[in-house]
Amino acid sequence: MSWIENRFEEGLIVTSLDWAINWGRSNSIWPMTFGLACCAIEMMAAGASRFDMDRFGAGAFRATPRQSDLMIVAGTVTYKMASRVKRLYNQMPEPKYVMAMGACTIGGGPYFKHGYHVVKGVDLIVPVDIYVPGCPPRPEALLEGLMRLQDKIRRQTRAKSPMTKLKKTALA
Amino acid sequence: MTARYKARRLAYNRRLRESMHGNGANPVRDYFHNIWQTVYSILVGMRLSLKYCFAKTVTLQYPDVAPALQPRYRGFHFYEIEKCIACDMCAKACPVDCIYIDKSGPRKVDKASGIAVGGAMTRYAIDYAKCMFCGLCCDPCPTDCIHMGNVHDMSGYTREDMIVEFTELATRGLQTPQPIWMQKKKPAEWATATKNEWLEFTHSDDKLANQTDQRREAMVNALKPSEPAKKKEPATKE
Amino acid sequence: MAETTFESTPDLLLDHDRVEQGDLQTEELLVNMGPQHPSTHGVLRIVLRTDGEMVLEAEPHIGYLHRCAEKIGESVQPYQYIPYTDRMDYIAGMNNNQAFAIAIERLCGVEVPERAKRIRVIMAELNRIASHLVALGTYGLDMGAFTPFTWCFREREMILDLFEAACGARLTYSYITVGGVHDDLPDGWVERCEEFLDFFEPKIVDYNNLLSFNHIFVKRTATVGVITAEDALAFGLTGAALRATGVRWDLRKVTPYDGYEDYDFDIPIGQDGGIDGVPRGVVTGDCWSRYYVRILEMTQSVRIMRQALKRLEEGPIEAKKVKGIKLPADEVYVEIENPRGQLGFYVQGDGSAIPARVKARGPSFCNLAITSHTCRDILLADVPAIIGSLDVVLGEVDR
Amino acid sequence: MSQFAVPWREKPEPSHGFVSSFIVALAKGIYAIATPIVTRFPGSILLSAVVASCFLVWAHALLFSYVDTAVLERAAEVGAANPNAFGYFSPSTWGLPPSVIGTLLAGDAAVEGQSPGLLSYLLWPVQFGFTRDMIAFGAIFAWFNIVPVYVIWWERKVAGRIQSRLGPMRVGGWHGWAQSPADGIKLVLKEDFIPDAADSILFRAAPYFAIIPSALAFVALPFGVTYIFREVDVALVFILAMLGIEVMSVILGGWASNNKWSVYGGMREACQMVAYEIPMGMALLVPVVCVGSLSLKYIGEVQADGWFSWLAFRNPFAFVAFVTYFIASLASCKRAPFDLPEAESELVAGFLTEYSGFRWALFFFAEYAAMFVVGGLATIMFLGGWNSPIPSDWGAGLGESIWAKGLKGILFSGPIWFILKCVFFLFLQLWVRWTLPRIRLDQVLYACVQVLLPLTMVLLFGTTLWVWASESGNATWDVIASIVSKVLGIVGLAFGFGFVAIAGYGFYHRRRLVGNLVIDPLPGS
Amino acid sequence: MIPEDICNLIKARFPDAIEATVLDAARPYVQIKAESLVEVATFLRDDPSLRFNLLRSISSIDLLADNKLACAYDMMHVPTENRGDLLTTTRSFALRVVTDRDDPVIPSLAGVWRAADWHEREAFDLMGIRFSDHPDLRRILCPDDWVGHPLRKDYEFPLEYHGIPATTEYGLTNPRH
Repeated sequence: MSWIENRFEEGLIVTSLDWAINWGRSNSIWPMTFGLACCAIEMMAAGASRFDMDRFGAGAFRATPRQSDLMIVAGTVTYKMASRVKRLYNQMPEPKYVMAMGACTIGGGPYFKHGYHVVKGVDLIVPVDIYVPGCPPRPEALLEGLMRLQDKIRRQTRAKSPMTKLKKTALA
Repeated sequence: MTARYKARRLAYNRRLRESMHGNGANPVRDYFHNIWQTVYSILVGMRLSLKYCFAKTVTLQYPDVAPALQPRYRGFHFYEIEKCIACDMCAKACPVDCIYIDKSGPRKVDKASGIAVGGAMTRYAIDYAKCMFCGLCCDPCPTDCIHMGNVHDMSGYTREDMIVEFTELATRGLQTPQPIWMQKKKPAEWATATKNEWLEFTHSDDKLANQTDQRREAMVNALKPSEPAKKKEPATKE
Repeated sequence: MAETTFESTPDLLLDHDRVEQGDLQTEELLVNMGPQHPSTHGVLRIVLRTDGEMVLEAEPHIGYLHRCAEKIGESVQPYQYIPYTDRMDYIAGMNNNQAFAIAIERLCGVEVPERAKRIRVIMAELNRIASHLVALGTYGLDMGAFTPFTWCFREREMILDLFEAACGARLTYSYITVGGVHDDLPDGWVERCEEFLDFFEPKIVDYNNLLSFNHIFVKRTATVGVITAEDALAFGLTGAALRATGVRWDLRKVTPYDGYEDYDFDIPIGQDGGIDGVPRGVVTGDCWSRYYVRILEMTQSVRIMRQALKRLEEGPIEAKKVKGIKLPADEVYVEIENPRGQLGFYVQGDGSAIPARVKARGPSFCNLAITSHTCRDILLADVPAIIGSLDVVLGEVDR
Repeated sequence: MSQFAVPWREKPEPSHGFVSSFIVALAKGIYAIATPIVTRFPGSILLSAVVASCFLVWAHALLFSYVDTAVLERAAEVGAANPNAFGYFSPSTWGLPPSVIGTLLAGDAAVEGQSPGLLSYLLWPVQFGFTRDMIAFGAIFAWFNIVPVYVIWWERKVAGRIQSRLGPMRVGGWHGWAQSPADGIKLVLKEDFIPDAADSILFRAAPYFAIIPSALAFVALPFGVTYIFREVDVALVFILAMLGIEVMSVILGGWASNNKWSVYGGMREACQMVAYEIPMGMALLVPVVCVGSLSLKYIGEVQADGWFSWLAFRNPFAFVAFVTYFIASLASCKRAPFDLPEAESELVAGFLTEYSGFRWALFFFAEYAAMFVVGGLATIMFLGGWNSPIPSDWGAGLGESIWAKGLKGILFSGPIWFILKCVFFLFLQLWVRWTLPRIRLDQVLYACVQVLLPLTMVLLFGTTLWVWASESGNATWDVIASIVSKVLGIVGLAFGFGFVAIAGYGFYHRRRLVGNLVIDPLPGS
Repeated sequence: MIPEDICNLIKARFPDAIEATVLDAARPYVQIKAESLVEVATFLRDDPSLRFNLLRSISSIDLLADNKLACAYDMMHVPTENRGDLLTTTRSFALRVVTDRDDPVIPSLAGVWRAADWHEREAFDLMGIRFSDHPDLRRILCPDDWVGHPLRKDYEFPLEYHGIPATTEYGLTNPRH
């Protein structure tokens, strides 16, 4: 999306384009089949019959990072796994989002104190868009996090940000 | 072609044939039995899935329909600051040390009103980036002021959001954290349908406005040092 | 129990020398399966050496979910460690709570009240069903069938509702505590549980029709990954993986705990195909047997639960003298029957309230060890079949 | 208070000029009026859109047929020039002038008594083959685009229903009908990604090897007797060839990705496709032997005599060949249970492992379009093509007027029937996919080489004997053949009724099958 | 068969092997010398009256006060003679081997029970006990370049691993925001 990002002034066309693009992106967040621990079971439950993540258009779990938009880091990230998580994140094409699901992923969780082998928060490895606390979070909480992520995506714009304008004038 | 490779190949071929033809001695009968079994079992399975295809679904449409939480559900904490004597029992019971308590002086329950007095509650915070919702903090509380609430869907955009300062919530008249979806100025479309109902369900006595006068006053008082009615010397110490 | 011998059938197809001579020598590939792979059930990494579609060797690498559970065990008090046992085998939290609680009770000599024992049995069996449902569902996923997974989770949600009503959590229960259970059952719980059992029993037929007896599924799993009883014992396999090899071994019968000796139930084992409704082509100890033993165990769990619910009587739910207990300077090793096998806890006390050493013997850890032995000279598609049929939970493997 | 500091600020409404503000106000007004209507009747709107698209296709066919019979045949009778050849340089190929068309139309029953002036001008372009091509091309292109998009949505809904869940519900309102467009927008705007180690030319080319052949297959696929983009004598061979090219794309994509899983996927596909082309082709030869032509139009036309004349019910060999073809076609589309090339639980995503965004969408489009094509082929070769189960000579009494023709197009033959049958086949494919587990590679090849191949050989031989016996003119044989045909037709009917009965059973017991799962909060905590 | 009988059997066969016995506790065990471990284990596995064919667990123990490390072996007998019968009796037993804390070496039992392979790798990884003659003694749970053996009582937690800090202060800024 770099070819369209930050190119235009804010205006009617850009706003409508933003609306359309954000509509498409926010309604088609495909998560990666990427479970680490207990939260992965709740993530599976969220994809199964009772909670049905597919209602939000987010039910197409993709096995490969190339085709997925959202990495739900569901479970404890350990030092041994950390490099893999980072590599998976790098393998995802833009735009990509990360959801930290569960206490362990947000900040080490129950393993914060005595867990010598546990990463104290996945945001030390990859940038996180949305944090969903709980141990593990209910599937409803996961869906709520997904809706907050949709909110976030809907706020994105492809117009020039004031910062780029400032930078340009400063350079000139 | 090494001998080892060949031997493996031979063993594999045998097993393959075995799995294809069954372990019977009559290959012709096995061949047709295999085909018949395949066709028959596929038809049985397809009949079943077609039946379910027209049956009712079990999906609960989460944002539109409030989830049926059980009364014992262990969600985000529900904390009654006016009863808290800051005795640190909950923090000691916590296996992960995620409860932070600060007070400006000793507090104890005033037996007449059932409300704790003494030093101010300067901080009562729970770090939900560590909490594992085991409920062990609620058991030892002598004044029964902390409970597992039933807010379950509280996501945030930053890691700092995960630390809930219950003392600051008390200034807003809240006893349990408020999810983002409740805070929006303009509620989302899906939330309007059942929002009031749901608010009643989860946050029936959250808002300061909804509290009884006595409790509201007590909550505000807990944030600053107070003294019991009978005692004369000031309990506050720095 | 006839032993199937592959040597008994004559070679017909490709064994001819001419075919072998004309075959191409191909390069061997090293393939990493995992840690992120849809069929490795979490963060298991298997390095495969393959020749075309054939897997010559497979070596599992674990530790991607090593959460230091044993270190935590010697840093916190037993009642604080109970929530951590939930997270060890996160699909069968109740059974793990029970194992650790029994270990501490044996160490301290605590007697558990009768009602608490009944409730423990009910919860453990209910969780066994839930755990087997996850195993069946994910095994269907491994085999490429998505529908059984959702059906299994549909029924599992009802069990989770019951758990939530009793203890307030869906997955990490912390319900069975040292000396009893945390809370009494709420009103109406027993009736709901019976309703659920009535609803659930016919559903097993559906799973059988959709998946177990589907011929494609049978052909995918029968005669694949055959484990003999001797191998199973040498590698320390327990649970359904051991029973599928034809050994009728279950700790609930052998060393009964929590009053399992009062209940009347069978121990299903794997058997050769052709009789008792087992499809032809099935061999004792193959993937299908391991899968089907779990289905049969679910019916037995229903049976145990019906008896336990009938015998549930009023009474205390927690032993009195547990509060603030000091662990004696002694050691204990307790094993109970987890859905995945024998879950053991080795606890060593040193006179203080915090144990000196807690060691968990995860059944999945031992069951997984046989992978490299079994995954030899098979097709690539058989690797998920074998791993899935062992039903490992990586939280327990790595602890 | 750090909790829930929302990281964005409310954006001020951007100011526009007068014109743009007016446009925005207009759009908002239309939206305000249209939204309540659309949200009130969304289901009926969607259904009517599907039906209307069928009708549009039918109307095209009707228009062509009308011009053919009312204008061109009569022009040939009176000796006017053949206008169907469209040339650029010769003035004589500008076709019949509108006045001539008007004269010819004046005798037509439909316009008798009124001046065909306007109509003659409207029909003037339709006499040119080029115009017809453009119309048909537009329709087929639209169809080629709509089919994958809505089949994907439909598949998610059907899968959801089979699994006791709902599938997409929220995108666009009613039952998530806008799910696939949203996915499309997202996929198109995804980062264009080519792995460093990949062969970038082949990696780029592979998706087009998939999408172009499956689009080309639509060229020769007859939707109705007059609704064919190009009438090819060997249409069957052409379509099979186009479907065969798709394997190229998979192998190329798998190889060029430079990923081990992709190579596995590509090689599996090569194995599977090369093997299954043979039984598929041989099963399709069975109706070809019955009819004696490779032209799909001709094969469709001979099945016009109602249910019992459909080729699947002509002889027992064709009936089995129909099933065989269906199985082989599943394999050729890489649909479950033959989805080994992209087997998710074994190879991460098979040959698609490294593909993302738009290129991946192209592969997906091609797959779903190919599903439609093989369904259409099954329809034409075995299930009567565009003919309805009612014999078309029952409609002889309706006459030959334009309205009668239209009625016949709905009742007896027409693109509507073709599309409906294709949709049924699509449902069959989805239904199979969400029921069955995946087959292992060696079993796939076993099923092909040791089961389907001998079977289709027997079928081909048997049907040859059957045709030979039928053409001998023996009266006893004719009686036997017609009885067998009736029995087979009744078996087919039984299957159809069984489908309805099972679905009805499921609907009737819908509560008991899945149970009342919501447990209300229990008292006493 | 009670633990004392088993202990007597071992005593009769290997008079020098036994260092200490704890037989009337919740978990009776026999402490034997490291050098005779393999023979005793083979005897326990193969003796027709014992046949401990299931090695349940190997627990490594840190005896910091004595400056020793120990390994506890739990084993069990699973009767396999009449397959298909319901098994209701069993016998179990435990061994313990104590070794020096500074240079902990214990002979490997991977040749006796194959289950010991992974258990010993785990003990090596977490406690640092080296098992001589082990076929493949590598770290199993921690990464290969991990420093120290975490279950030792004097283990110090790492402060960072490959650039990832082990403790974090809140107030960390997310590059996305």
